[in-house]
Amino acid sequence: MQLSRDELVRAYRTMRTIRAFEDRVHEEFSAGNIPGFVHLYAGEEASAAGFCLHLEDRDNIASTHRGHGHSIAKGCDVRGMMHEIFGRKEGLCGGKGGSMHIADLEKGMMGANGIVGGGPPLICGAALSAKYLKTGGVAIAFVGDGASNQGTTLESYNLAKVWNLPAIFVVEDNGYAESTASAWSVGGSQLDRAKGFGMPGHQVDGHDFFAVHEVAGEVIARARAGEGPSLVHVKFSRYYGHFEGDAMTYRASDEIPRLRKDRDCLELFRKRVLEAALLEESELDGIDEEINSHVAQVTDEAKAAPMPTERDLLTDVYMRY
Amino acid sequence: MQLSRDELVRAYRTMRTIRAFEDRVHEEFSAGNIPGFVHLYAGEEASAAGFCLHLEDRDNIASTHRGHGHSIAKGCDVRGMMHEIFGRKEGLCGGKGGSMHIADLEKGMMGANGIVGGGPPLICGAALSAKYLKTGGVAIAFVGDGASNQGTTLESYNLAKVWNLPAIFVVEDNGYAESTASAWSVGGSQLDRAKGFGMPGHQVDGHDFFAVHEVAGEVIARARAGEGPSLVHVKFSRYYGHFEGDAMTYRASDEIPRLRKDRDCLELFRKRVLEAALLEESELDGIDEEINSHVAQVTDEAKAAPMPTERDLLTDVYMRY
Amino acid sequence: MARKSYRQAINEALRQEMERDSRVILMGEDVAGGMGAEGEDDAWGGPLGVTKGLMPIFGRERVLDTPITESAFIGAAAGAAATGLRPVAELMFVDFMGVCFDQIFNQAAKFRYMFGGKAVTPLVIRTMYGAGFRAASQHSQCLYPLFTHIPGLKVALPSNAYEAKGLLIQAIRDDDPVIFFEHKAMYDEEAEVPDEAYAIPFGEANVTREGEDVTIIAFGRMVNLANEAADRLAKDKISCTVVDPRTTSPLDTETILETAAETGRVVVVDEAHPRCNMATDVAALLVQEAFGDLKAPVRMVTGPHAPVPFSPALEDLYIPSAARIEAAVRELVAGS
Amino acid sequence: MARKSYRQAINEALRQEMERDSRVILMGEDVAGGMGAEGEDDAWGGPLGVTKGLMPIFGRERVLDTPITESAFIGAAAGAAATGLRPVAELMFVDFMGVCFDQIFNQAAKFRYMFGGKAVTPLVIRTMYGAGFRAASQHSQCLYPLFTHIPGLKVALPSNAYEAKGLLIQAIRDDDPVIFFEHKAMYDEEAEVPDEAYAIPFGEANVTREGEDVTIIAFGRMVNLANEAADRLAKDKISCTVVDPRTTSPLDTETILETAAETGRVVVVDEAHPRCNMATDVAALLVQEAFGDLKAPVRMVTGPHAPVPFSPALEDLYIPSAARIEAAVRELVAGS
Ligand SMILES: Cc1ncc(C[n+]2csc(CCOP(=O)(O)OP(=O)(O)O)c2C)c(N)n1
Ligand SMILES: Cc1ncc(C[n+]2csc(CCOP(=O)(O)OP(=O)(O)O)c2C)c(N)n1
Ligand SMILES: [Mg+2]
Ligand SMILES: [Mg+2]
Repeated sequence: MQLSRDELVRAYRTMRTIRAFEDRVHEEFSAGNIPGFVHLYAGEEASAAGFCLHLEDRDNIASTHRGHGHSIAKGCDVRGMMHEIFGRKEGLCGGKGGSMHIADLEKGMMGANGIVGGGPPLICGAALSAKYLKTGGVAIAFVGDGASNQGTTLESYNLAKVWNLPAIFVVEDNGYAESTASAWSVGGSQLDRAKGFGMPGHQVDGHDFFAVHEVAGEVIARARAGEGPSLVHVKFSRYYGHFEGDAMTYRASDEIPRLRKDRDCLELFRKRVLEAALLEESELDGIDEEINSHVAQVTDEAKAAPMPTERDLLTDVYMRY
Repeated sequence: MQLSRDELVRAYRTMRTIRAFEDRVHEEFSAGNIPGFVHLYAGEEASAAGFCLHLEDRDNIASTHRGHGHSIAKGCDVRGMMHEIFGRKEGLCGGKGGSMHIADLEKGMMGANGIVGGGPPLICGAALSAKYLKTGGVAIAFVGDGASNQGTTLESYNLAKVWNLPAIFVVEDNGYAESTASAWSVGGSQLDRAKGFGMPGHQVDGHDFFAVHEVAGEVIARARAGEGPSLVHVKFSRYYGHFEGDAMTYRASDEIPRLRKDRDCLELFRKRVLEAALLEESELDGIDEEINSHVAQVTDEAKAAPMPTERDLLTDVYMRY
Repeated sequence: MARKSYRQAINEALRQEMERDSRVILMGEDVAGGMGAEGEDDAWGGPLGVTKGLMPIFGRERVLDTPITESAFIGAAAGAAATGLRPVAELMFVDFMGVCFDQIFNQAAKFRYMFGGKAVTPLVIRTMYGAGFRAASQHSQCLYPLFTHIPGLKVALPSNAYEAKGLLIQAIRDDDPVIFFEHKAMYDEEAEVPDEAYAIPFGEANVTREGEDVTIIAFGRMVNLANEAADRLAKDKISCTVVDPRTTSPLDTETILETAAETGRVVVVDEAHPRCNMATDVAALLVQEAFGDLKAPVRMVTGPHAPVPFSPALEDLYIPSAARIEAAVRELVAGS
Repeated sequence: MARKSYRQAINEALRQEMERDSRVILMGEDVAGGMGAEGEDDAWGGPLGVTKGLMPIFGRERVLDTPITESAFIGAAAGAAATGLRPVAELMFVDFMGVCFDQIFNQAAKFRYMFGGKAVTPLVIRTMYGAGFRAASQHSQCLYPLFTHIPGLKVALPSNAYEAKGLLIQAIRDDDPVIFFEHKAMYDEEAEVPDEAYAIPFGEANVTREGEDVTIIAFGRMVNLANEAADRLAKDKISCTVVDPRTTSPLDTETILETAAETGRVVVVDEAHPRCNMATDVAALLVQEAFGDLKAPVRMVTGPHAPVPFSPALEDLYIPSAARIEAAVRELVAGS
């Protein structure tokens, strides 16, 4: 699939924004400025970008505890996200959700999720809405390799198949669930599981934006055409710990440096578009600079922004009670 | 696998006992003598018998809401079972469990289960005990086709595989979950699912005791040898409604008469052993008679037996509180 | 106005709301039935026939049978609710909550708060509860206290056919997730039920009778036992107020406090297990907010701290009875 | 006797019981960590390091990492308990109960009753609860009221390191299923903890101080806030009894009733949401069983009927504080 210049720029911007965002959050967490459980997506950008580039607001996604990348790729406001992660009143969720619950339903982002396997059932529902209301939309559940063993995920495969829903399950296999290797925790294989539930399955190198984008296009087109669900097994890695604070003693010591050097999705993207003379280096550098300074700016703003107050504590529990 | 004369007799007795038991329970329910939800196993006897003939008390099974057959095949006392179904004090569970909760842990029968998909996790535990305590035992979860879609079942496949447990999952596919056809509710196939979780899978005609017994022997031997879990997809049918009282309007009107005539497991067994001159007709008829009268006797006893009393209401909640 | 059963009332509420609003859909195991089978369509209409007849009217697009996969389809209902539909999902027995509670209490219930007020989740979960059916430990529980504990959920417990229709219509029109509890032993009980659609607001208790001596606050099916007890007591000139709170969340604390103050003596009747249940909830409310009005201990009549037994002989002893309610009232009256 | 943290106390209890009884095994997600990975073994020891160091001693046969599959492994623990082992399973956060509650409340909890007394299920489920960690709505709940509601389960809530060790040892030796709640904000808190193994019996409250004016009954981490409040109140010559029931099921109703009778004024402190929680449970007990002894309303200090917010600014307002307990006590004293 040949991407237009605009699309290439959008893809790169998305991935760069995620990277810059995560690197900055990492810094701020290390400095003790962000509390709680924070899970970073750095290294995995090509998956969120590769899928979401095909999507519109009518399409829904459900994310995981590692939700910043999906949120950014699906169009959530970066400023609102950073405010949220700092627990500020102007955060995307008014400071009530934090990193693990970033959501923007108007953008079709149905939420990061603190429950492993929480998203796939919801996505069956969003896909059902799309089908019933004939919006032409699709719905995508991103799940980790660890989440791929959760019953809620497996049930959802079957429901999506049986109901013939425009749903897609993206198993983002970054090699680990916390400190547990997916090579150990997943009996069988993701592709065989897809077959086991009667869905087409695809495997793709998640460091390669173009590969992801291509497969994503196929399964999304299939879903839009009413031909039902698919599963995509994306293989790649995460650069940071499971959550911020994880010392990652379970990983070989050279694993990350090697990956950053050889398999970084942003580097691979740059190389490819520069070699093919599709974009200019200066353009890419300009994007980097712009994004870095935007992220810096929203971070500074967030840190200075007001917290919610007692008046916010008990609002938003119900529409009406 | 060639069965001894004794084994053949045991197999036939088991199946006949189940049939006689279920037919009588059906009668008693229809006459309004048994309350509650009662699910009958008639038509499916070859599965319980085919598997349990290989088992000893150290081996554990977990059953379903449709548990009478498994209970009988695993050696539960028929008198105690009938008392239980009538809610009598001398019932196998003191009248507290009823049809849906018949259990006898000393016999390795870990319980019928009112929760669809309730058994497979428990069986992972029994298999873990066997492995850890080196008893040489295996553990078998019987699940229906409906239950094969439940997340708890699917998770258990993976856990059994990853922990390399001596566990076996028997999907008893009687064509329906309540009124819903398995042809519709199961996306993909049971065999492909086994593969999806890295287990060997087998499919077998559940009307044919010998076929079930053969496959059961293989997967049980494999589990005992420490080679891990397997899945067996048993295909057959049930003669009565989902539960007693079900009018079965969802079934083609000739489905059951046809099955009873052509594919009855007891008839097929008789035919086979008579043709092969392994047992005598008079012997089989004698068994039938003996069993029928035994079932009649325990039923009469149960109907006349005392109920539990107020003193029993609050016992057995805890070991100590 | 015609007499209709609890079952009919619920069926009618579903039908009328589905007629009114095309975004209302049903889903659950065998809510129509017969999927993929060769026999009749609409073969079941739920295990006790409550949804029977709806599929032929609204089609399989709006009456969706599901595999046995509660997490996936209850979660799907939540997800559909958050994206424009108004699903009514059937959790066949509330006892099955254990395989799907996450989608209810961590997802549907919390969307709105976690997302800073930006989600609307008009989800209804209909579910059967209660003892008396000889259905044993895993098919007879109440469990509404667990749902009542969870912020973000609303919980309705209709005590008769009239209430069932009105409360279910409100549940469907409500923009928050509602867990709608149907007592399985009541489906054949009849009451006068208007043919037209009507909604009974949540959080407004129904005072089924007013008396002077004792206030009985009862939930769900227990309301009927409370009224029965009150009838018998009336013969001995003991007059009772009986309050049916209708919903446990929101709870009409005002009516409870008022009616408690009027008599000064309160019996709370809750079929659920006794620990952290609605009886404790109401008794605690009273001792915190109406202490000065109480003339006597609050008496709680509940199920015991034991699973529900199968044997009819035991189950009959297990369930709170009109006689036990009556005894509690007499004790209060005698004590003062 | 040495000072040890709550974390160390729990770790020590596990180690000593595993040494004592080879049937005691652990299982859970990353309770050791590093399965299948190339780096260090025992890489995690749980997300907050509570089980760290046990795998190197006991091996992977006894410290079993699991896939993320709570229904399967919590159910496996129940099944193993019913067949001869004494498993201690870790449900990392109690908030995850929604994906595995069935195996706990319908299986493990009910085996014994449903099977007519023939099952023994010595299962322990260790789980983290509570707010204060900026972990937001799905990682900060208390939820012990839900488990307390269920007959067949026992529920322990250790309030400090000493209690944690003794109660966990009891839990492991206990022949019934026990849900053991560890407050995530307490792992670094230290207390004097004996080196040798000791069991604290269930259902026996600990009276941490005796006073004359008000009885404070508090659960889990709230015991410490209650003591803090009592310290401050003592300066104003308001003397409090503080009761730590230690287990909510069984509940030491005797000590609660006795200490309540002594002062006639009671504050109950429960971090959980206010509806059908332990505060209501105790308040209801008092108004039913100790009505005559009460001189004033029972005051309940609890979390609000709202999910736990992420923002530190909100979460600090959310959690019951020593100041709120103090205020409740003062109000009671002033009112009488
Ligand atoms: C139901 C549930 N179980 C356990 C956890 C704790 N937990 C959070 S993230 C995680 C690992 C998830 O691994 P994976 O799905 O591979 O996603 P990744 O972190 O690698 O992106 C675990 C065990 C949880 N949040 N929810
Ligand atoms: C978790 C759960 N969901 C639903 C039910 C209600 N139910 C009882 S049996 C049954 C059908 C089971 O079908 P299958 O597994 O094929 O077993 P069969 O009845 O055919 O033997 C259903 C839906 C239940 N008991 N538990
Ligand atoms: Mg992962
Ligand atoms: Mg079936």
